[in-house]
Amino acid sequence: MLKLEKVQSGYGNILAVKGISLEINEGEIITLIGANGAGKSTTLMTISGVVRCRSGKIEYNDREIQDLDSDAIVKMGVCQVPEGRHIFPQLTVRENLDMGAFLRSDRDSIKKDLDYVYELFPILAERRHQDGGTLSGGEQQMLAMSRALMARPQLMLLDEPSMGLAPLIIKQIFEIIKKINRESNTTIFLVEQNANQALQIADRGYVLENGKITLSGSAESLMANEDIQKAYLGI
Amino acid sequence: MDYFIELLFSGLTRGAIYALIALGYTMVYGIIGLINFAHGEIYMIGAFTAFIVATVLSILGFPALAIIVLAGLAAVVWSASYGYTIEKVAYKPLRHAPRLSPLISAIGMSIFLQNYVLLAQTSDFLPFPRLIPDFHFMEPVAHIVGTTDLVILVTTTIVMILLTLLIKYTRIGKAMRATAQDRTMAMLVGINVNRIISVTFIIGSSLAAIGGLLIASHIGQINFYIGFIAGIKAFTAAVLGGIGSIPGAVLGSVVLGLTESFATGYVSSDYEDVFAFSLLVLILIFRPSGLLGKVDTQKV
Amino acid sequence: MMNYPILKVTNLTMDFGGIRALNQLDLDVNSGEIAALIGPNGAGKTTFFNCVTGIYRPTKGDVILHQPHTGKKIRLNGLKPNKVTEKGLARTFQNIRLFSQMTVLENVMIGRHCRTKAFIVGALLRTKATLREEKEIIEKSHEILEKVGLAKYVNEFAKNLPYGAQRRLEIARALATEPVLLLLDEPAAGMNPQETIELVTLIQEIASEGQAILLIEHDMKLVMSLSDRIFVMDYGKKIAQGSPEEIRSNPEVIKAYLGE
Amino acid sequence: MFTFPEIKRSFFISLWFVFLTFPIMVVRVNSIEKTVHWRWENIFYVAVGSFFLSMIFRYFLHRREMQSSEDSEKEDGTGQSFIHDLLANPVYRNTLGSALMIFAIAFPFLFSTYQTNIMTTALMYVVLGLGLNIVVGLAGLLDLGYVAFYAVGAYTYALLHYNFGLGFWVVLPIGGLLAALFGILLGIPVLRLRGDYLAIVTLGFGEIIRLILENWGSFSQGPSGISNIARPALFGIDMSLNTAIVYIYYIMIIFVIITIFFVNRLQDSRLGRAWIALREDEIACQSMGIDKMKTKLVAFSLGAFWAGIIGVVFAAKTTFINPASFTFLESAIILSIVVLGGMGSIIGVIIGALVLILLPEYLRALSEYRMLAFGAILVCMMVFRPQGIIASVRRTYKYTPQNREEGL
Amino acid sequence: AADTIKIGVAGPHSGDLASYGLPSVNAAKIVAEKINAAGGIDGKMIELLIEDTVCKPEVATNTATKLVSDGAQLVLGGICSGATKAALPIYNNAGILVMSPSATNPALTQSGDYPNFFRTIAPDDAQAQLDVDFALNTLGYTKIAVVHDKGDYGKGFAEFAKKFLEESGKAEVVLFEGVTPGAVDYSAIVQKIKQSGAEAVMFGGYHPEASKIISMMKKKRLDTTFISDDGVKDQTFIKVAGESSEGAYASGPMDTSSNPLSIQAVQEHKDKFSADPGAFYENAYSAMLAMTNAVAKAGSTDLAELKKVLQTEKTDTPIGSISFDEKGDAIGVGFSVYQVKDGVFVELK
Ligand SMILES: Nc1ncnc2c1ncn2[C@@H]1O[C@H](COP(=O)(O)OP(=O)(O)OP(=O)(O)O)[C@@H](O)[C@H]1O
Ligand SMILES: Nc1ncnc2c1ncn2[C@@H]1O[C@H](COP(=O)(O)OP(=O)(O)OP(=O)(O)O)[C@@H](O)[C@H]1O
Ligand SMILES: [Mg+2]
Ligand SMILES: [Mg+2]
Repeated sequence: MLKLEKVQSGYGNILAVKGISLEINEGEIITLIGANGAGKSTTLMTISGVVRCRSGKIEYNDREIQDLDSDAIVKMGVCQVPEGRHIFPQLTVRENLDMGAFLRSDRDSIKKDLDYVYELFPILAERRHQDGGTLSGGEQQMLAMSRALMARPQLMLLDEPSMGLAPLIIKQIFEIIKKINRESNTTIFLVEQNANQALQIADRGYVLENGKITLSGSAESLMANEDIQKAYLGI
Repeated sequence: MDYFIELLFSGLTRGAIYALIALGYTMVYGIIGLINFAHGEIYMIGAFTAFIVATVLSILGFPALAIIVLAGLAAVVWSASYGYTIEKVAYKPLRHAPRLSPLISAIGMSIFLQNYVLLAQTSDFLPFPRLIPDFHFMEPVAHIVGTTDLVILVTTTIVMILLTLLIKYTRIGKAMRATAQDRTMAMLVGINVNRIISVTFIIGSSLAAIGGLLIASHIGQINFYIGFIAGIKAFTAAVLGGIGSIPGAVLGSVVLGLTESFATGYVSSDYEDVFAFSLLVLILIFRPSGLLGKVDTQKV
Repeated sequence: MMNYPILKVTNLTMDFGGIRALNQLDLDVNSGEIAALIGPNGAGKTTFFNCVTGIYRPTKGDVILHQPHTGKKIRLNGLKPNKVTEKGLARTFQNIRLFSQMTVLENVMIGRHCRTKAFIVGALLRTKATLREEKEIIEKSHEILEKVGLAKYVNEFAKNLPYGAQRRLEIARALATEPVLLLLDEPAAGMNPQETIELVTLIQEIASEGQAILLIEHDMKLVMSLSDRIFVMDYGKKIAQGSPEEIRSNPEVIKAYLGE
Repeated sequence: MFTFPEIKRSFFISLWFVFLTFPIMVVRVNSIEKTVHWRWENIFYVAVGSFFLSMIFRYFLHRREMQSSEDSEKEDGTGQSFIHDLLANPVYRNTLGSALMIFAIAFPFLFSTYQTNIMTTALMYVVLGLGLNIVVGLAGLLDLGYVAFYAVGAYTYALLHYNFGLGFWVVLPIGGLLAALFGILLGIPVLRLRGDYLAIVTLGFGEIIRLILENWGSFSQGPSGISNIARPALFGIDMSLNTAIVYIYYIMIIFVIITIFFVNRLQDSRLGRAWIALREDEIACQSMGIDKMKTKLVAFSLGAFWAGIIGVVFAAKTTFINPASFTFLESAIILSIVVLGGMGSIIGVIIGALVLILLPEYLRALSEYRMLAFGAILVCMMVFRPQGIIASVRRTYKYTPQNREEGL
Repeated sequence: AADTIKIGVAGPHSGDLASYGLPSVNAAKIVAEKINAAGGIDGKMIELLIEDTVCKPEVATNTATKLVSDGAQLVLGGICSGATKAALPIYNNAGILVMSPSATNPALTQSGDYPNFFRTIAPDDAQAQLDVDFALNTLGYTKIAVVHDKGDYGKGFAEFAKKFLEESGKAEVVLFEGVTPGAVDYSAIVQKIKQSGAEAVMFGGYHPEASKIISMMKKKRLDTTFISDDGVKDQTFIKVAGESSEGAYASGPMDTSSNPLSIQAVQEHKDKFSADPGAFYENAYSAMLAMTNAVAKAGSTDLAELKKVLQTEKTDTPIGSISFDEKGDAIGVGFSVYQVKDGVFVELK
């Protein structure tokens, strides 16, 4: 479904992603783990077309998308929950959710999805008229997730969704990730610090170290790997 | 009492005039946080285009109504094109530059456009044809509100309402607000940011053009410099009302207009601007983000 | 040494429009202890920090700081943030707020600001006193950087530091103000387990020098292993308080926060 | 570079500009005599001109992007490594400095009075730029009314001289201090405003001052201004016009040196650090114990002080002042000097001032196209050098174990 | 160079006041061309050095030093009194004759500070005197509002008008105010004029504001008489104000419209620039003639020589056959009051 070949990208003079190749199949949950600054977020931004792809190829459903504008890519069903949430601070919770469905026009199914996310995160329903900017860290994270869901994505890119969340919520979030993957057969590309939880729900995983893929394989095999246990699982 | 009402209406008219320009200012500011000093020049160019087209048409012997409509149309089309082009040339390359760079670019653009019109047309004041004939039913109150004044007041009100609705409810309006608040995220929900910004400039410039047409036929003359003075005042008004807010721009303009009018009427026109700016300072001291400006609740 | 309360918060309440983010909160921190403040997202933990440090003005309630070195008891509510810091509260931020265009060293030097006084004249004439002070600032800042293990980055720009290092730098900057009590808002957020472990040792070191600490954290491993006492909040209220064991086994806390 | 699609694009762009400029460039009407004057030839000029300009414009934009992604070794992709290296090395710095010094001293003897005169003006703007740089560049406070303080200084001298016959050197400090006082008086209420709200309030203040000078005739003689202001005295020697001009030139040279010296020291002081931190994050700053108001106020009034000083010099130089010299455009120019030179960078501001002030003078060759070109250059400079001519690479505190001092 | 006579033309050629500076440039060009075409002044060609002052004192001083360094021998200009005052000492120091078409501040000639200064326009006080006498004696008004544009020209005129009105004791000044030039709307001040019950408005300033005010007066159905200075006596005023300008009075140089030279000057401008001349065009044209003529007579550009000629010899110009008094003001310009009738200024005898 998504295929990266020797993709390079970065900011100004910094080359953050140094030619990585990876592959995601329909319906999978793939996780990308790596230390801070490894280039995980940059990878996602490159896929979404926010950071320009300097070289290499990105294929989505057998179409090259590395030179497309981000809105075109979103139209194709690739949707990201960026690191640091990026809530629209002066839009209310409700308006934030509407923005998620920006490219959709089917009113009633939007309404359905709205109820759906409200029931996933009741707190949001409670706060639907509060400005997004004044939500607490965790609330914002939930909002960000929900906003992405409102777009009914085929491929969902999640950048550290568990960051700053309470244990209960983290459990919940991962449940939800599995749920949407199962129910609406949404393919998930998950970037996590919280490696063990990520690997527990993932089918396969890639390990990124300063801009290069150093390891990849099934979730189990990765969890079994000592280096990974030391570096990312804290065992 | 009569005197008061007279002053009230000259204040309102003045306010409405500022508002027509202030709206464009506030929209552009709202979306890219840039004080677009060239906006006044766009208004000026709108006026010139209207002047040229109107004159040509009247020479060709078109009927009055056709002249107004066509001249207005031309003004809008060209001003919008200028706005669009200016953004592409002078601001777009500076999206990721330090905050003040686009500001200087804007000042440069303003100087450039002034002298461009000065050279291509003339330095002299040109008599602007009175496109709007006096309505007869206005005669009894003509000493208070002229026909043009009325037209300006009405237009401003309508424009404000339409804009507010546009921003609040339409897709494009929402997209504008989203882009204004977080460009990256706007991209990630599928908004074509560049297009939205262009659209904003086009709308803002079109308003300036309408302003150019109406105001020019109100004061009956134009020259290459009218944009600068009006621009500064309009910007002041926009800030006064809370920059970025559509109703704010209008409210600010009206408040400013009334202040100046009453200052002139009851104190002295020598100091009308002193009053205007002092009011600005005062209001901002007590409401740091303008009359209707959103007090930004930044979470710590 | 015997422990006495250095921070005493009574009946603290904070309203945002309709929302009551803090609801009659009582809380006290003793000298030399590590206390933790936990609770679900949106419970009001960060708001608590903001109210105590003067960034928000609480609707009701008192915040009293007891300065050991002067022995004074100072009421902090109503003071400006910079005054509060002068009196001896220093904090880090949940979403990092470093001076990204400044070097690591300079960031810490800013922390020294409220403990030094050179001004225009000093700056222009470079008096002996000023030079001595500048020297002292740099020395002290570097010490602190060594303590938190950032010495190797000393001349880097803050923005180019890896995330974990940035969190450490926030701590260093706060320490530079010589606080009576150090407030940490989710210091481990976004760190991987490896970095978290290093962070734990760092916090222990700092505490071992008698520095009192109050920290907000969602990582239970960290909280349980570090803290002497834990306060639990939910919907702006304190729902429990006690030793890690007590908290771990407190049914209400489990229901509201930990999960079984 | 000049591939076919490029050319095609430029072609369409030139078509677009033909359309854009049509009414203004081609048509010219006389609404009284009802005559239209078509200037078709202009279409041709516009087409050809815009075609090549767009080629060049986009070529340079392209270059700019390449640059920013190439020069990898530096912190932030701002070119100019050469100049910085040059200045980094004390040996070069000193040689360069002394060379400049000699040139500056020799200047009046090498060039005409006119050259000396405009160079003096440029030097005045160098100091103004450096002053505003404290406010905008270091403390990050956008001030669009800087000219007000300049006016305060100028009128202080003009009036004190006119009414009490006080001399230049006596008034110099008074003017500076008075301006600083105004800075504080304005600052206390408005400095808590954020970003562009501050900008517009200062703009308003600038206008207020000008309007008062214009309208309060009994105090300031209104628009007709104050004439016959004495030039700076030198032990009562009365000088010919030309010597006087040269004398003021040297005074300015000294002022520039002093200012550079002071601004430098401010930058590297505890205060300077606080300003830069404040510019980056106010909340974090306060939480680090920095008094926001006080710090801003100092920056603001220091900036005003320098404006006041130069105001006095200005009055003495032109020997005549009226409110026309203190319009918003003046503030805009000074701000442009700071930004275009490179915010926070002293050399940048100096170059910026020399460019922006000397440019219009040297553009006189273009006669009526002078300001047109000026505006265009302003835009291009910003587009192609967004960081300014010399992007400020701040002198940071480097820590080196053995010599525990701040160095370079 | 010896074989050319360099004449500097200094004035605002850009910025807000450009519309008062550029017409003089055109005048200079036209006159220079004519003379050069006719073989120059005893063989010497005229070379124009056109320099912008933006009407800012500091720029004006730079311009002055530049013109001096470039070897200008005569200067046409100083459009604004302020900038002119700032520059004059520099010209004087270099012994250069300066003649302004529009700087009306009395001090320029009367203070005696500027021996090298001449002008082809009447100083504010003279005009004010004329207009005041006209308003009081001819029209017999007793309540007069004095309005100005806050500029050095307009306010100067207005202050003298006020002074003379009060001294005369015949009329009271019911209003004395300045309007902001370039403002988008003047209805407030017009309402105030109405409120003041003035029989006449005496306006000091230039035609743009004048036409705005007068048309606004008509809009507000107010037919107070409008009297103004020769910054307003300009065809543009009538063009812009249209029928509102009917009946308005303005003072200006005598019998120009009937003067063949004046008609010719205007025609030349139309031929060359395919547009009507702007403000002070005729004054500038006259100044050029006066200066060049003086040079021809004196056979040199030495200041003393030129002054002698200018003070003794008369020159035929569009504004009349003029010479100059020892202070530098033009004699024989003869000022008279005009009234707008059927879209043209008609001189009132
Ligand atoms: N906006 C930016 N400008 C310049 N450099 C950046 C920017 N964002 C990231 N970088 C750099 O790119 C590299 C990769 O950053 P990235 O955020 O992709 O890493 P990451 O794996 O997402 O780290 P984290 O776990 O902290 O999210 C880092 O060295 C970082 O300093
Ligand atoms: N400036 C504000 N305006 C309005 N509501 C606010 C504001 N700041 C915080 N709140 C509300 O107060 C509540 C507490 O927020 P706070 O940030 O303290 O939660 P928290 O305990 O820090 O959560 P987290 O652990 O996710 O950071 C939240 O519901 C939030 O919506
Ligand atoms: Mg990341
Ligand atoms: Mg929090």
